[in-house]
Amino acid sequence: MKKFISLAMVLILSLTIFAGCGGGSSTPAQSSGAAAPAADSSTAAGSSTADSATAGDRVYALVAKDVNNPYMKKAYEGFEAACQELGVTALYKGPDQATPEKQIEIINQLVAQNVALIAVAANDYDALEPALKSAMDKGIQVVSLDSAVNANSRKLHINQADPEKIGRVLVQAAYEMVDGNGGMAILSATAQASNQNLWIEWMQKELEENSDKYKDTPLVKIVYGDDEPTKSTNETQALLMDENVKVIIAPTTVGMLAAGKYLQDNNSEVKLTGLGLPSEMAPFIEDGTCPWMYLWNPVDLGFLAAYAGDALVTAGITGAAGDTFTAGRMGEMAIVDAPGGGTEVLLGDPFKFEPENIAEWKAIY
Amino acid sequence: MNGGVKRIISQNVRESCLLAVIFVLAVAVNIRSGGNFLTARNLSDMFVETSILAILTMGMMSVIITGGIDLSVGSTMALAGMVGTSVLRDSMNEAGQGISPILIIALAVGIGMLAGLLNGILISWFHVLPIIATLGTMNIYRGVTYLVSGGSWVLQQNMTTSFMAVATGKLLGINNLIWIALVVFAVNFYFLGYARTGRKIYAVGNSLESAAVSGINTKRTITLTYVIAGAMAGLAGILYVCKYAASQGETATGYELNVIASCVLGGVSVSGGSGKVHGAILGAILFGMLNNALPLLKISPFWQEAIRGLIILASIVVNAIVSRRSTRKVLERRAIA
Amino acid sequence: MSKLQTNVMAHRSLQNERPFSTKRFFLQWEWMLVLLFIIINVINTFLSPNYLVFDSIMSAIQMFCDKAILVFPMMLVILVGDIDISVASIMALSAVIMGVGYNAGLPMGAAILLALCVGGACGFVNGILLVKFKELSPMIVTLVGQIVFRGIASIILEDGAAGSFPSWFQYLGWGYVGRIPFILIVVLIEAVIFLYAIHFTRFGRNVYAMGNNETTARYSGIKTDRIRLFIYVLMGIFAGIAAIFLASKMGSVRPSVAKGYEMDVIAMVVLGGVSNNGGKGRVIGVVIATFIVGLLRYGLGIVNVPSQTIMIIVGVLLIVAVIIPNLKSTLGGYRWFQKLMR
Amino acid sequence: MELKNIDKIFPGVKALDNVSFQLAKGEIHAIMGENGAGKSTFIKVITGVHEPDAGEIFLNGDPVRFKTPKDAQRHSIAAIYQHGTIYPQLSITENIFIGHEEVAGPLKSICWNALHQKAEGLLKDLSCDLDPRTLVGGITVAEQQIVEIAKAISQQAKILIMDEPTASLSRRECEDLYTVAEKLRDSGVSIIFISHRFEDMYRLAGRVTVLRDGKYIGTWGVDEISNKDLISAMVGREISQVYPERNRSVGDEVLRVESLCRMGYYRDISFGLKKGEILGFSGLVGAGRTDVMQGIFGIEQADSGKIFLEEKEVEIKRPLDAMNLGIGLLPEDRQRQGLVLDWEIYKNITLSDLTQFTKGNILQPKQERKKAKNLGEKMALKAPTVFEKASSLSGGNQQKVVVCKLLNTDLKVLILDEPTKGVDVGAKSQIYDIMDNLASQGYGIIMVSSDMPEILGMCDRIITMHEGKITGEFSGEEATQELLLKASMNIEEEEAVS
Repeated sequence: MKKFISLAMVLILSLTIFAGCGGGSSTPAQSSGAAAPAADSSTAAGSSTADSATAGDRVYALVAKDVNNPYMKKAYEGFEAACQELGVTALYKGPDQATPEKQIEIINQLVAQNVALIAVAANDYDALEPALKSAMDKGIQVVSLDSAVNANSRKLHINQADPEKIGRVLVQAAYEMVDGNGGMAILSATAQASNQNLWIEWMQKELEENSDKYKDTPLVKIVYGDDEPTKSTNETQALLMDENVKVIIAPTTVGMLAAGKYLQDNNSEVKLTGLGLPSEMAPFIEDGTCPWMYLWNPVDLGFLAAYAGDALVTAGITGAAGDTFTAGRMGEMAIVDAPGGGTEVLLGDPFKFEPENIAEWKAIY
Repeated sequence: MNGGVKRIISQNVRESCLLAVIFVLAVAVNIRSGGNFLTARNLSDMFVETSILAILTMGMMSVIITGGIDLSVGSTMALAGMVGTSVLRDSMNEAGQGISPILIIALAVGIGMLAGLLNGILISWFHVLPIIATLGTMNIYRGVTYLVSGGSWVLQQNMTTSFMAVATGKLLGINNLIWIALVVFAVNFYFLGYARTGRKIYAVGNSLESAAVSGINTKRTITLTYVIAGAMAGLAGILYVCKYAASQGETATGYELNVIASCVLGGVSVSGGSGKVHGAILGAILFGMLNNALPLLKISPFWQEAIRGLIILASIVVNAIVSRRSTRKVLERRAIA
Repeated sequence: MSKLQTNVMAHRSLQNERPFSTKRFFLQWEWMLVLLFIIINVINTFLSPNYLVFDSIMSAIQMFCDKAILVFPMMLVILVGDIDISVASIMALSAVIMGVGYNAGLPMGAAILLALCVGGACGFVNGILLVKFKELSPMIVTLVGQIVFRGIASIILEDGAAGSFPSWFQYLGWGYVGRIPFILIVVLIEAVIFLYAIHFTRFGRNVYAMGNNETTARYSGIKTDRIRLFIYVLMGIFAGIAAIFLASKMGSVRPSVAKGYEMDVIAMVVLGGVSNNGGKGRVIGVVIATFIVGLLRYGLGIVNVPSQTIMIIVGVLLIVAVIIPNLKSTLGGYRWFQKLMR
Repeated sequence: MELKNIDKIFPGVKALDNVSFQLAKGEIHAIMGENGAGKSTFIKVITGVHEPDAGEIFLNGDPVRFKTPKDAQRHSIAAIYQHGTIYPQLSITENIFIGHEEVAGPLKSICWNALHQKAEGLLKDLSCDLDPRTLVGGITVAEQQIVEIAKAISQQAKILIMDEPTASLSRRECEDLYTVAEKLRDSGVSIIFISHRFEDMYRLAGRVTVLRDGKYIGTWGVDEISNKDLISAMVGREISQVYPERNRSVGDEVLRVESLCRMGYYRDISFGLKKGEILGFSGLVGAGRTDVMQGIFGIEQADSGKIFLEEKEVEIKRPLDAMNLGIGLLPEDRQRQGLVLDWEIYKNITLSDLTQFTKGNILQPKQERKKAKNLGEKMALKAPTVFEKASSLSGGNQQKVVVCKLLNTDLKVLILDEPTKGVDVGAKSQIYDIMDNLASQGYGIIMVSSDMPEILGMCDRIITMHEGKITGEFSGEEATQELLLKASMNIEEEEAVS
């Protein structure tokens, strides 16, 4: 009896495991075309092990906030492209949910694989510190991109855009959209998201510093949609109940999408701006729900991260302010001191997407 | 006539109370929110939001009546939604034309039923405890969803306008989702209240042995409930992604808890055997109302979760006390007899 | 059949000793787990050269040990036939309160104590509700707990984080004794204590009795209410302990920590052969299962299996683990199965 | 209908041993036999709950196989089970019609109003005026029994099986049942009627078949066979021999209960129990005897009343208190309340008090087994080792295990609730001997039983209860079946007791 049982157990287990490994490489098969990046990543994943095993070939890993975040996938496209130019293996990892705990586990696994570079988009500003520190002790270079980790736990932060610029420019945009008359509201992601909170700080600063300019466009309310469609929609709804709210600033792709959809469905007068993926937001920009919005190019962000990391690994820079390196097609980049402490590279100014240019961009990302 | 009303109330004490609570709450919220709650716009918004939850509740309640529980509905929703929309996306041509929404919805429901069937088989044939079985499938379905999605989202521009019209369109000035929810409610009301099979579900929930002895195929009945729950999850899932015009891997994560909560609010006894369809729907409405009202009342987002939890707690404790009262009454009656 | 025979050849004198039977000894769920454990390690080593490295294994163990702390009290809860899905939220709450307390100037020791108390209190709330309202199912009560406790945590800390703990505190989560992670030692000690309590004391026996048949337990004069309450409080306290180690692992705490832990923990316990109907299972099995799940996750991660696939594998593993013991009762009726058994 | 040499084997017991049986159209056929004679199993075979391991069933000449109850129902066989198959949270109407509700309209929807009326009608025939909308969970056991009967009738079966239908019915209710049964018989329905009560049989049955220990003993026309022969056929020997001689010396009072009340269950229960005395509690099922015992034992605490143990007033909140005071209860349902079925014998025995086996908190299994062995052998427990699982034992031996479990603690008062229920005759007399034995050792013993002969045979004193009240007390000598029956029925309605 039990003999049979254990036999069954063995069979099923080994099945599941190989199904698992298969699952990785079978991903492209299942998501034909639609998810090219996924395909690349997982094949890369497949091969990378072999490489890091046989040749002492370097592996550069990108740790996403969570593995299903298309924005992150875009970043990885760039990252991967850069790695190909550099002739190293790219590796895309990420937890199934966007929690720091799971990221810690993944970082740990990467350390065990002794990759050369870890580029991480953190789910928590501080929580990754011990893990990343131990990684750096093992001689692994660590850079953060998109949303930073604190200064002690990184060599360098790849800053998609100066948070100050983002904060101020968003508020100014909102101001123009209501021609200086009508309340603003902010629909953010989770209350814990470090970069969102930083931007919001700058928005508030902007408002305070020229309070006379913004006297008719007060900041009515900040709400959190937890990057979750339902909650974001509910919160948007609640915001619209307040007549003063004339424009919504959503510095998060998910929130912006939800808000846009809601405004569109109720063809509301309220305007929307913020940070969104062109591919997602195109319909709303085209029909004027969102006159214009900002974002940097996540592909470039990933690309830069890879080169910056490579510079740390090979070119022997230490990531101190003043160091420079060449990032392929993007040319010479300089490392500067980051406001929050530590050092960073700036990708550039946030890019403005408007009806004129959205058509071309929505195809790209 | 008046007598009739009395009888109805006397036989639906809990439901009537629930209704009263809802009304009182509505008025209170309306006042506190400066008349923002009881506006046509907000109410319609609220009911649209709630309709999806209500559909799921209808499915979940029959599972709970048999004394089971289904933690996998959230994942099932995501899976059905993702598969449905992926098919839609791949079927789209340049002109933005694709498979008719009806087919897509049917597909999603089918997938939901399959998922439910697996749960049912595990539970009734392999004697796995519902909570464990569905806990496992919860992971599995979610994982499959991710694999199907290949990590990318299906977005508005990947959906046909006719498909999105399902969630936005109106009939007689009332949103389609609400209509669908109403239909589901009606069907379920008939099924659990007036169809033999439906009553068998109650019988099984009351006493498995008795049901078996009186010739009810308990295994099949139990499996059926999970299939129903799955089907509802499939339907809800596709409507969900249709409503938000975005289908992702993490769609409806943790939604199952809301569903269970609204069942409990609706007085569906988790120990199985009892629970009224109209009660459950009221429960869903109450829960939807909370979700809608708390932001309206400008309650700090950080307080909302706790408040929601406390209200559920209160309701189940009150339920327990009420039912104790009634049993006590019975005993008194016996003592006199 | 066999049972019938034993009855037929029954005789008056009762044997109170029986010879050691290797057969009986090896026909145990635990051996299958051991087997499973070996298989997994073999496969992992064979898949990745980076797997079988002492230090990396140790650091992997360090990663899932904060869950391992919860496994044993959860085993007790499941043994009496209940379930507690609020542990993760209890962790969050006690972690948050600890952090806030420390930042408010409490000495670290006091803050830690506070965390334990909070955990115990939460557990007490669950327990007392279940004891006072027997008609409520553990599932629902702890579900509410799950919502409320985390809710309170987010009320306290809102969008902030608490932390910047003293440097020695980090040792709990990251420190090594020699080349062994400190936390592993803690878990092993805990395991020994529970082994003793569950298998060798009156308390343990009573718990098994409750899990098998609570009515009989009551008729046999066991204070079932008291035991249940105690178990939930214990669960809470250990959630507090886990919270401490998690906090030290993450260096800072937020209301959102430890989301989804409860499911992993339950999975480990059930895989360990603790019957989900209560009253069956052994500590040793749970220990092995914990390491199986942990190392499986780690091994698959290290060969870069996408995390969604890992989800599926763990899910399947969980269900398979529960099905197999039931196989006999399920398929016993079918001829082909009976043939297989012979 | 005809059954030929049916066998049914359960793990450990051969419940039916080549039983044959014929049932003519439109006859009422009584089946009699002691507890555990296999009557219920026999019924379950006919109704398809159990599949026979051997033998065949014929309906109107042609063979049939009942795999599930549904099959039996298709051949319009309906049954009232001894332990009712009720759905507490459903209305009376539903309980009656579940599975075969009338459906109408294109939707095949159940028309409740019609059903409620039909239910009302059925209940009327049984002269019971309950609102069919009330939940069955909230009516008394007797009323539930009536619902059961109504249910069986409603199925319009060709063959109707009644397993102990009168067990908890008052005289008048019985009369109604008789008339209904006769009506059915005259309309051509065949009825299998199982009962302990002789007058049921004489009143209704045409023929009677006797089972003993799962074996077929014989079938007689009711008028052919005398009461005495029937009993000996059932018991297998002269009834008087079954019980040990009563030559015990009764000591002074050990337990006294004063006006114990629990609302809805029992009212002002007062009685005393002496050392070395066996006190019988007789009455109909659901008369509240078990509830009283549970009240004394602290399972469900009484609302009011006093309990004295050896003249000292004591408070019993939970079973543990009772056991510490030296009161032990052998529960009515040994499988649900007495045993942990998949535990070894010795664990079951020692569960009642583990303190004596702990050394500094650590259990000493060796000592446990030793004690188990001793107790077990005293009780003549039939099992090879103390490691056997309780579930693998026969009813009698399981009961013995529970008794051992009681004796594992040192007691003054033993409460035995239906100690011989579902126990084969051999074990029965052993249990009687054990009881006698214990009594002579000075234990005070309370015996609750629905089996009149055994009460009469065993007890020094007999108390009868009806609907939660004590309705009579008799000394062992003066008591007779007649007296007890009268007392157990409502005393008020003193009509002809044939």
